[in-house]
Amino acid sequence: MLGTGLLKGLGVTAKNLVGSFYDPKRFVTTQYPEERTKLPEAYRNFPFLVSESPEDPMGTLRCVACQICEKECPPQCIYIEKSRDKKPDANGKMQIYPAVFDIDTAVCMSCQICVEVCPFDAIKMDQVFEIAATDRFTGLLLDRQALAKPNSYFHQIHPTEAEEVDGRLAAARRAAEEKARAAAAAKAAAKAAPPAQPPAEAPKPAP
Amino acid sequence: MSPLHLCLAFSSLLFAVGLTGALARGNSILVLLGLELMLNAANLNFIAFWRFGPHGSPATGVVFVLFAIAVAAAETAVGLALIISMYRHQRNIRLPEATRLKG
Amino acid sequence: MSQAPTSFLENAPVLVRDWATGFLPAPARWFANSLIDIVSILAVFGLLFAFLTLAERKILGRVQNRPGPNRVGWAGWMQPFADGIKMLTKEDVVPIAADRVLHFLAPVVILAFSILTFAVIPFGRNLVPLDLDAAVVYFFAASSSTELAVFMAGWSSHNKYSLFAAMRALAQLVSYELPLLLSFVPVVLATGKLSTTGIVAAQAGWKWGFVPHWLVFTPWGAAGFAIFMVSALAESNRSPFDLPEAESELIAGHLTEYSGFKYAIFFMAEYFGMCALSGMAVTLFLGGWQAPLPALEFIPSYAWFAIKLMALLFGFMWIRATLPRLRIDQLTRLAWKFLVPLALVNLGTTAFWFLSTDWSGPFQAIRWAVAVGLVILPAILLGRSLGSGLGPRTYRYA
Amino acid sequence: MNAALILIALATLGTAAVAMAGRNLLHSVILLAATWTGIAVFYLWAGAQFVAFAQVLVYLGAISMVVLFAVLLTRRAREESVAGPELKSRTFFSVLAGLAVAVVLLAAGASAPLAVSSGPAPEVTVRDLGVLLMGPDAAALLVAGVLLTIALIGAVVLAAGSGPDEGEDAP
Amino acid sequence: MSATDLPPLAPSPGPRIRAVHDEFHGDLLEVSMGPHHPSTHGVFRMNVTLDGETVMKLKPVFGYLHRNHEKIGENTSYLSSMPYTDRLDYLCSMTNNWAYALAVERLSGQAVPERAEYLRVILAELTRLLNHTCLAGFLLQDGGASGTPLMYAFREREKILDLFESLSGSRMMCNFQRFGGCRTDAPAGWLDSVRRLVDGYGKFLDEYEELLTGNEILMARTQRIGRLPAALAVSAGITGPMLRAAGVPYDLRKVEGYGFYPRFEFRVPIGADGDTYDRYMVRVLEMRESIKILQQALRGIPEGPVMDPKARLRGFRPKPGEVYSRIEGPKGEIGFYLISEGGPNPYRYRVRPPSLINLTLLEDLCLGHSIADAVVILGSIDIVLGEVDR
Repeated sequence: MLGTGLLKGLGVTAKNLVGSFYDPKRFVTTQYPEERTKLPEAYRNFPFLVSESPEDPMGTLRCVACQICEKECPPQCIYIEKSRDKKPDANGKMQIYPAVFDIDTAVCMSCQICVEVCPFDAIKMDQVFEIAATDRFTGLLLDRQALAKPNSYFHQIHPTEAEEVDGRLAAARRAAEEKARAAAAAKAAAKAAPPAQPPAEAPKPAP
Repeated sequence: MSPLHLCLAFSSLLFAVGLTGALARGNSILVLLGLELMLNAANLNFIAFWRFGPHGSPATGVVFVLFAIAVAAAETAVGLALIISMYRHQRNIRLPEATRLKG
Repeated sequence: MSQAPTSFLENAPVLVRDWATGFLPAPARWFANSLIDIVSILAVFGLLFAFLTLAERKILGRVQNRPGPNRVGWAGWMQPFADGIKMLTKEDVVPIAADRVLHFLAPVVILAFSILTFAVIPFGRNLVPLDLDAAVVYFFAASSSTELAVFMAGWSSHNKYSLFAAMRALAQLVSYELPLLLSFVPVVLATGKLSTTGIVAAQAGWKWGFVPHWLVFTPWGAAGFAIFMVSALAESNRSPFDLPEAESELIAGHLTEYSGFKYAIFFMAEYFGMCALSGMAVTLFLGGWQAPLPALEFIPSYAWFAIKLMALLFGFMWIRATLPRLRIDQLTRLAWKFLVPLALVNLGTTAFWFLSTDWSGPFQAIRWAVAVGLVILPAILLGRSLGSGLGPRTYRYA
Repeated sequence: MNAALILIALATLGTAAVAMAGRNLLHSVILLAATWTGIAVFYLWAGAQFVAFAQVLVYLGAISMVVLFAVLLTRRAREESVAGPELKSRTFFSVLAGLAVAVVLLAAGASAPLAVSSGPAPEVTVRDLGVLLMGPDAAALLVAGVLLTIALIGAVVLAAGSGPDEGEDAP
Repeated sequence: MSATDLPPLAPSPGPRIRAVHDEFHGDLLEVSMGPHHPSTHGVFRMNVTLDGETVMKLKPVFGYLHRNHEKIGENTSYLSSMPYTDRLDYLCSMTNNWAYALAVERLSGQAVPERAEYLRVILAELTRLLNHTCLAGFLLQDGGASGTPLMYAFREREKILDLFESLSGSRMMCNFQRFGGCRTDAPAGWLDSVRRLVDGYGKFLDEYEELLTGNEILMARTQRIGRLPAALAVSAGITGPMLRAAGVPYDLRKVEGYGFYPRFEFRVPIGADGDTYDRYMVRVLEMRESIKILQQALRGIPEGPVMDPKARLRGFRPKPGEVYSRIEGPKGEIGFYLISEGGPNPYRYRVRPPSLINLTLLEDLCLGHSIADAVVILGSIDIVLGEVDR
């Protein structure tokens, strides 16, 4: 009979209308600024630069300005200038550091490719999403000061990944130390026996 | 001047306006509307005489006007249907150009 | 008739008005009383309009599993006023090619006519603004004229979408005026009155002490009520008959080129029209301001009217929340091939009902059966022919 | 009393005259709607409530709608395409004829010895009208009903009728 | 030419209602619907010629969202194109990713671990659920329902998006598939939440169908509207649910058998009339089949790595050659055509977007129907302008 389908539909909407008052499954809205949903750990927004210590973020950036991320970034929103001098990194090794590291978050499309290609685990995805600004160039073009965030922050937002990264870095550091020790031993041996060997190259983890 | 005279003057003028419009305009819709105005003028008189004139049956004027309104509605419907079918045939609704009886 | 109204609440509005104007001389008092009536109707329904917009958004929200507006004021109660301020401060845009005079006049005309319709609705036992002998005719004369304003708005905007809306509005009005008028003819037949107070008075009293004599409790009354409500949906351009506005097709139809306060006026007129038609439905079929049970008569009559009105308005919103829109040809077909024949048959049913008033005993049951059959059978048959070729399908799988 | 009548008459005549003289057909129709409203107000003034409402219902609610529909359907023909000496002379003679008729009617009305009953408006309730229509005037009602039906059918046939080019329209 | 030579600025006369006079069709009205119109699903424009409300001519105009996707793809590395494919059909980034990853894997002859294949099937079917649910909501919105079906659809879509977010980090721009597997493994408990969602989805579909499928107004608005004959559909290259609604049993999951689809038991619903109602119903039935696939995949998913250990992200240079690979996206056949010259970038990068090719038949579907139907037909074609314009 004409109208039964309409009545059924009315029944469904009535069920939802009543249900919205007691059934949380039928009332799914989150009142955003007051209530917040928990962000999943994998959530990503824009990249940030990991620094080892919160006290001296600029001095302890993991980034060595290798410019891989700059090349791989699909919308090419990263701009890096290498430093002329070298500074010791966390392992005490002399490294080039980024004199300029800018990310235009107005262009960035949060694809995470910079993170994936970075051989030094120096760039990671942030979870801050309330970054509205009135001026694109002062508010959304982030320089390295704004980008640098300590490793502890990284632990806070992506605990599993940070754990894994720390483990990997520690292993690399141990390997480097052993290599350095071996190299030192070799150097000592070489000093004893004159034909000089070139110093061991910096350990480059496989890309 | 008595209200009845005023009413009569009113309806006469309305009739004249309708007549002028119906005669002067070539657009058949306006001609129809002019006719409609003339009919209204007549209705005005009915009501005026019902209100102010001496009457036998108290409701005759009103009933007459009611019938007139019904007939006017019918007339408009038919008239507009004619105009639309005329428009279909000759692509305009100017009466002076409706010179053929055949479609 | 029930006993004379004695409670203070029942008479309170009139008493207050008379107290306020009592010191005036007689002709001025009449004038002041009318003024107070008009102002109070405008104030009550103006506020009702404001909160109906809120209620509609809240109900739509709840149906759609969200809270609706809840930011301005406590739980969003100030939202209508925020909207009002927004509407008032917006720029009033008139398209350069628009017919300026008509573009300006359309909201004025639509608001004027939709307010006029309130004049004859009996809001309570003593609250009838204008007790006309031909009140129902007056009501429909005024309400049908609002469509003229919709046309003016659509045409004067000089926008193709608006023009479509104008055409649709005309087609819709011409189609639905007829079932709307035919659906209440049985009421007029039954009560012998065209005055709204008379129709309400004719529905007073209770059968067996608890079934009210409302017309909706007769087979033909129920059918008339259904036809009336469907036509009222169409007359007030509400979903699923909101073709002149048709957001997904015509952007906003005749309102496309309106902004700011003029837009708000159209909105107001739509809600006024909805309230007026619901009020008329309450008056014609739901016993007006009468209480449903004798024991509940202590509640003042205007409260009963308000409750019934709200129930019908809720129905309007519920339907809006559920149904998709019809197409214009389906809309007119529904009117001409379903509602009009049904209304005509309903006239016959009413005639039968009153021919068989004397039947008693088993004949009473037969009378009911015949009348119900006369209502339902044509509905099924006409519905089948209307929906021929449509229906659920079964699908095969590869 | 008379002042109100004169106001109503002026408004009605004014809108009617402008409507008849106007260039824009749509404006004419909407002005005529105002004219019809004015006439309804006149009926109210005269005390014929029911007729006034019927006037609004039929003229504003139905006739103006149908006319607007027709105007839109014949949209292309909106402009007066021929404007020349022929039209001018016709306008002149039409106005002349209208004036003549007005003068004759006014003179007749003014000179006629009319008995004016200055009492209140006769009471005609809806019930009286119904009784009249069902009793003495039943035949007229039937005839009007038949006329309306025939007119409706005729109008439908005319408007939906198949012209020579209709057949090719079907998709 | 100096500024003084310019003619004085006159107010524009505004849009004119242009009537086309035609000996046969009477007065026609040209309406330009879009690019800013509530129901063109983005920036799409239809130049419609109308006789009354009947569509006599309809010219789709697109390109308002053109982003040079294919040329960009030829100038960036293979990996860098992956996030761009998210933006093709932004409702179904998972299937877009898969189609592109499949193309590159075939080009370079890479293998994918079993768990990754299962994950891909799960994600693709979730995407299908998401897309079809949204489509049903949008279709009803175009048909004039005041948001209710759309809101219900979005309520369920939100749950799927939450899953995507917890897996890939982003709700819509997932960028999840990689050449040789998936980017990360599913986090702990993720598969269980998928299971819960899939188990509850049938109930949602039941309620949704109760609200709509039997609805007389929906039937009146969609049945016998926008009929697509099977022969026309095939010759125009229509794919996906639209083709199956026209009665052609063609589903790449069955025909091509890519991924692990041959391992799963599912049926392909076929429409009979090819009208709008069939297009709607075929999608609803497809969702029910998707639920079955999901249940099987969730039962069968093995442990293991999700990424081929030999796979390389950077410095990735496939051997010279060309490949066209396609999968059954929710909207139809989404294909990628790549030519490699052995460099880090493809020499030619071309997308076969189902939305665009399905959209080409819009005029044929709409002719003779009213403008209100045209909107609903457009909704039933299921386009995403990001994919149409690329």
